[in-house]
Amino acid sequence: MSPAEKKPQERVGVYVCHCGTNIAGVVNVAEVSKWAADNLVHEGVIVARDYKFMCSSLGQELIQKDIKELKLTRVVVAACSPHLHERTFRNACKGAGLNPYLCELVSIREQDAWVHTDKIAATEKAKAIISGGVARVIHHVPLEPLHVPIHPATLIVGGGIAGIQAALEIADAGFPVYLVEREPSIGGHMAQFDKTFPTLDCSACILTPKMVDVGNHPNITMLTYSEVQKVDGYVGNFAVTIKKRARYIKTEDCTGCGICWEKCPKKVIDDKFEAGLGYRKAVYTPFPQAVPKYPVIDDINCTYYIKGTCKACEKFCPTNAIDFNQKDEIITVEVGNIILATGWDLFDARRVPNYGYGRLANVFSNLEFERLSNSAGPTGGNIVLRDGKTTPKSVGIIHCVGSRDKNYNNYCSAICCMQSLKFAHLVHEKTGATVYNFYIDIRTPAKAYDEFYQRIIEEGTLFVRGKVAEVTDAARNPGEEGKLIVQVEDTLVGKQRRIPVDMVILSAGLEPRFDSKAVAKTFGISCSADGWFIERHPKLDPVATMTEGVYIAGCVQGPKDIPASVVQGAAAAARILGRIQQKEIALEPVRATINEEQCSGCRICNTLCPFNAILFHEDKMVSEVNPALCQGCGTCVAACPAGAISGTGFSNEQILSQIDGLLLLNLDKKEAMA
Amino acid sequence: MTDTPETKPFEPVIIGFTCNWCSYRAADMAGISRMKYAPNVRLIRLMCSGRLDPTFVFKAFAGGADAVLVSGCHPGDCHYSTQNYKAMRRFHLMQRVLTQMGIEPGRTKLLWASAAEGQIFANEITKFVEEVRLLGPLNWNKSAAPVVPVEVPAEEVQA
Amino acid sequence: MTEQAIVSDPPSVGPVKHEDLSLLQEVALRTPGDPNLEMCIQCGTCGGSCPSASAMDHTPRAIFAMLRAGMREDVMKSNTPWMCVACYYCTVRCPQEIHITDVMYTLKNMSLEANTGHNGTASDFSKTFISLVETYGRSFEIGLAGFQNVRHFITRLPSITPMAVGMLTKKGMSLFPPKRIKGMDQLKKILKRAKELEAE
Amino acid sequence: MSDYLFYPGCSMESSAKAYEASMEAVCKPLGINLKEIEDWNCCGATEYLSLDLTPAYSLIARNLALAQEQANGTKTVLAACSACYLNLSKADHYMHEDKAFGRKINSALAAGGLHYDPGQLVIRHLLDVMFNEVGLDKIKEKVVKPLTGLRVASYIGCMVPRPDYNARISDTEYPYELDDLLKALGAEVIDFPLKTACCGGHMTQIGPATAFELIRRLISAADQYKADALVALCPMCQMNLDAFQGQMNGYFHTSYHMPILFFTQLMGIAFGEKPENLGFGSELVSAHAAMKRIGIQTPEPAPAKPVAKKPSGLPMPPPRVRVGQQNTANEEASE
Repeated sequence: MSPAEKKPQERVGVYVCHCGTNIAGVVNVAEVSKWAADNLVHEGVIVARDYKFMCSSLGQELIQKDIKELKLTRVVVAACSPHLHERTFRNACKGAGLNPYLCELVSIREQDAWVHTDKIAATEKAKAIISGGVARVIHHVPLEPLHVPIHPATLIVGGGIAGIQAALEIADAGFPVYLVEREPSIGGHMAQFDKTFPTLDCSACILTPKMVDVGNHPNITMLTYSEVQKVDGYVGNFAVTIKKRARYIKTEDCTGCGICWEKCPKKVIDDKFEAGLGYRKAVYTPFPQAVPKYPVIDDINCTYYIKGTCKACEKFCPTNAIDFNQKDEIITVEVGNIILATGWDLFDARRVPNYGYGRLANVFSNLEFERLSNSAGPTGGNIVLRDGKTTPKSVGIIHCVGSRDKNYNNYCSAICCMQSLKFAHLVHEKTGATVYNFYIDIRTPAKAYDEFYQRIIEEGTLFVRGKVAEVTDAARNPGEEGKLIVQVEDTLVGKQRRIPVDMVILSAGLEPRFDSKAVAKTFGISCSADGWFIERHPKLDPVATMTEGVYIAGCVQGPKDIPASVVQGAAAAARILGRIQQKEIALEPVRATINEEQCSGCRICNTLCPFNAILFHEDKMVSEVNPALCQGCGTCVAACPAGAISGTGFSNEQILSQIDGLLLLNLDKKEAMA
Repeated sequence: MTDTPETKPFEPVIIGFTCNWCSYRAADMAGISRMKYAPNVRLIRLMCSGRLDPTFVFKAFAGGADAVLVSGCHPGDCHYSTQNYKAMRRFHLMQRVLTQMGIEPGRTKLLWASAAEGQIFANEITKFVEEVRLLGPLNWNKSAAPVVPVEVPAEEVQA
Repeated sequence: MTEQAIVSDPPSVGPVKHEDLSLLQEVALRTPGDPNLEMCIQCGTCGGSCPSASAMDHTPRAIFAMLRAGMREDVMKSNTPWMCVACYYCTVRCPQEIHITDVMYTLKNMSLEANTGHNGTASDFSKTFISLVETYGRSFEIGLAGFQNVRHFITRLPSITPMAVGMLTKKGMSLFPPKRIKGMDQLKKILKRAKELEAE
Repeated sequence: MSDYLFYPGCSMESSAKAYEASMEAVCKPLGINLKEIEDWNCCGATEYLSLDLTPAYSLIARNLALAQEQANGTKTVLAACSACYLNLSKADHYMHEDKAFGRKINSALAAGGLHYDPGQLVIRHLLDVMFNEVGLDKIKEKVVKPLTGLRVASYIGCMVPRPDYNARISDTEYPYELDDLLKALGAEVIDFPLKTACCGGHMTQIGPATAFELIRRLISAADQYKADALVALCPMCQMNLDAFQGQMNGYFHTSYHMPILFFTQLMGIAFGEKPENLGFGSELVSAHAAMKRIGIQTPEPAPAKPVAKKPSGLPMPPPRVRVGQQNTANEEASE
């Protein structure tokens, strides 16, 4: 059909945004809007304007004025990505009495001005995009958002500092919280640390009070030694299936007196909490201040589960709280929102062969050193070599191990510089040893961080700028015999140096949890190539995700230190509290609907739907979509052989005419050529 | 470029379908990071690549597009759990039909890009445009008869 | 659209107009594959790893900084590439995946073209080696060592004599050059053409 | 019986005859059938690359092209010399990765009526084949005289584990292949910290001081660990550590005596071969004592009698050096 014959039935307004020079710098906006006004008349365009900042209140008023005065029935805004400002302009239309869903926002910034340099080509593309938007908007229909109630409870996954902070914020506001933790106790990595930079206050001293608060809080249900298995539903109404692993302890009877782990004859190397430096029993709490106080029996190492005899713990338990027959328990909880604070794993320094970790006894990882230096740790806080007695006279601390390295992880782990400076201080303070810090760049961007750096320099730490090439025990001269030699180019001198030390500490980087991709899938959020979870907006919305009702906090979003994790925990909580207060939430009315008349009852769609939202009426022999369950992916729409299913907001008419619109320009060209 | 009209290389017009969750955001990411790519692709946002009805593709070709790009989340990452697999199956089926209709397989491309992969999205588009440029304009009359799919040597695409 | 060119075509050792390139780009373009040279973050992993760093007047890292700074003459005079033993430690350890050893080869090529007259010992060894290969198609260790030592380490001759003798008696190495390979003409043709291509 | 296209490399014909002999001796029983590439030429070692990249790569590529021609069925090119192995895989790698470069090299080959399709051949080192194709089990089967009591340092050197374009070796710095193989022969293998360190390469000819230091590091480390012998898999490494050990000792006033053997020689012994057939006695630092410890009688090499050697008197054509560079050697040679 040639455009001329078509009879415009809608009154469309087109608004082209300059976005300062962001768009106008590349796209000739004036030309574009003029073109729209002249060439899209057949589609019903009666006005086209360009303006510096459409999203500004003045820009919005401009649109609203036209809606009122020119009786616009459709609005097309050509500006940034709909993911940024769709809501803004829809509300503007609403304000002027036009149904918000009769407004279409097309992106000529992210997908045009910002990615092209050829101005003519970019301007042509903008025209095409707009003509596509216009062609599409005509087929929009007035819609009302779906309103669903929000369940007041919140699920928080991960009992580290970020999760703890979020839990307390929400619980204190009077709303129920389920806190799920994989380990037997909450506390996370922070519970393992010795001192915290830059203030050097003891990690446990500031963390344990919070852990106790969580333990005692009436609004918090702790589900430790548990993991989330399945998440159903959608924002406001999630149904979460959780597996509570058997503790083999009757928590209602257990007093946490500790006799069981005193009496337990089975020693196990504790490679979790003590990072492999210390031992625990087969029945244990990870650390004295554990919350909850109840121990767990580790059924892989427990003699009873291996040999079928022992039961020492049971014999001595004063309250008969041991129950060897306990089974894993599957429970389901209803929540309205979810916070993921599952934290990080430590980079395995064995992967850097030239640093000899795992091969050379006195090369330690940062987590090992935290335990070594921790007064509650295996050495009672004495910094000694692997032999358990010798105090090192010289220590080398290597920054950026596995970080900022294309062979391992590209990113900067953010905490290593400050952590390494902290280590330097602790070694100085406790052993008086000579300390070398080997760094590429020192990064101390936060409050009081650089002052800390200054302090460490003042304490006499020797800084060598250079990424260490290798740590070896191959001595080249008597001076090196029996030492670890750190070989490095001192880049500020421009010469290779070999520095003999007694102990090497590797500041290994932070990595996403080994199962982060699986977790992301379980909760339906996206995960970067590295494995960090992706926030809705890197700057403006760092704790929300693309999935409504699922939030992220702490290192799960990317490497960060304790203050930053606490901030995110609190921020996520605040976002959710705001939601809960609303009692209900408006959902995009993007849903599929089935026209009973046309449905042949073939049931193809039933199996296609991932949310089982399509039910089949045996009586009428037709399928029906449950709008509450439907997420609007549209797969069924595309699949229906009878064309009986239509997807609101993404109907065939809308898309087909958008295609026409996008191609209009070259149709003209082709005609011109012909 | 200082091309006079006649020496100006053929600029293909490509319609691209993206899903709302991964590939459209990849395009946004490319924009936010100011990555440059060929301006020949015009995107249409669907909620999911699973929404892609083959008719859309036929329509695009009929409407004068020289090629069609279909993109979505990586297999396994679909926001709607598995719908992109369905898209994948449909795509290959569709490609066969198109070949019979006389449209080279090289004119359709399936691209997985996560929300973080702006760079990949940009590079792939530029590559695709080059490939289509080599195929030349889609000419219905000429290519009415079924054509044998022509493999374009990788290096020539590079050049 | 120049962006495309960059995106779609990785740099290669094709005929390129070097005059309009920065020193860094020139080196990168003359190295097969993409050496990622521009990615250097000056961390010093290379200099730290290099077994012959002590013999170099600049560490590889410093050389890369000088390339950036466009200090062509100093780089061409430097003995750094000539001290490279091609152990590839730097290459596999480099956090930016720079093909350092390959870059060193390129630098040697360039410094010979620049003909600064420096690093004679090293380059002469390579030249002798190759002149033999270009004559016989195979290398000839004894003759090679003989040449090199006479030319540069006359004083060393007495000290190496026992070894040389050992080479002949025990290893049964021959004083006589290897037999020419059959396809010598073919090889010569190939190398001739290759040199023309190099010159382009 | 599995066939391999074999690229011997120049040293195999001169300095590393022991390697060649022992290699042949062990390959047969293990069913490795070596088909020497007809009319192969030198790979240029590290030298040609230093002078002229394009001719250097063309020189290497000629061998690949010949191998491809003579392949009939076999795809794998086997090299025993690390430098040759690396050069062959390097050329293949870059011709494949950098298409324009590949075309360039091929247009050079075309001048000799040759052509190579990058990626057509699989280039592997002898150790890789022994470990991953033959396998330790099969090797263990063949062991009749375990090397029990022999304490060895396994030394892989640089060019096999690095850059390892096709990731065939377990690690770039601490690979376990050679250790495990020697253990399979019954030898006691020390955890040699410098197993992939550098032997000095061509430095012996360019910067002797540097070379001696590198050699000293290796020898002294092996000595610290009380190794009876150091086991190598590359003619260049063996040559540097063996032939230059004496000079190194002279240079540092040390008295190390560390025999340097090829791993194939020890395999041969373990397989019950006669030491004579395995090139024993050709080493400059005698392995006699070391092997005696496990009851193996190897020919005690006769002490070298110092005969002054007149290199300029050698029957050799004047080396032709690229135009523009005058060459002192010409005169010397022509005299």
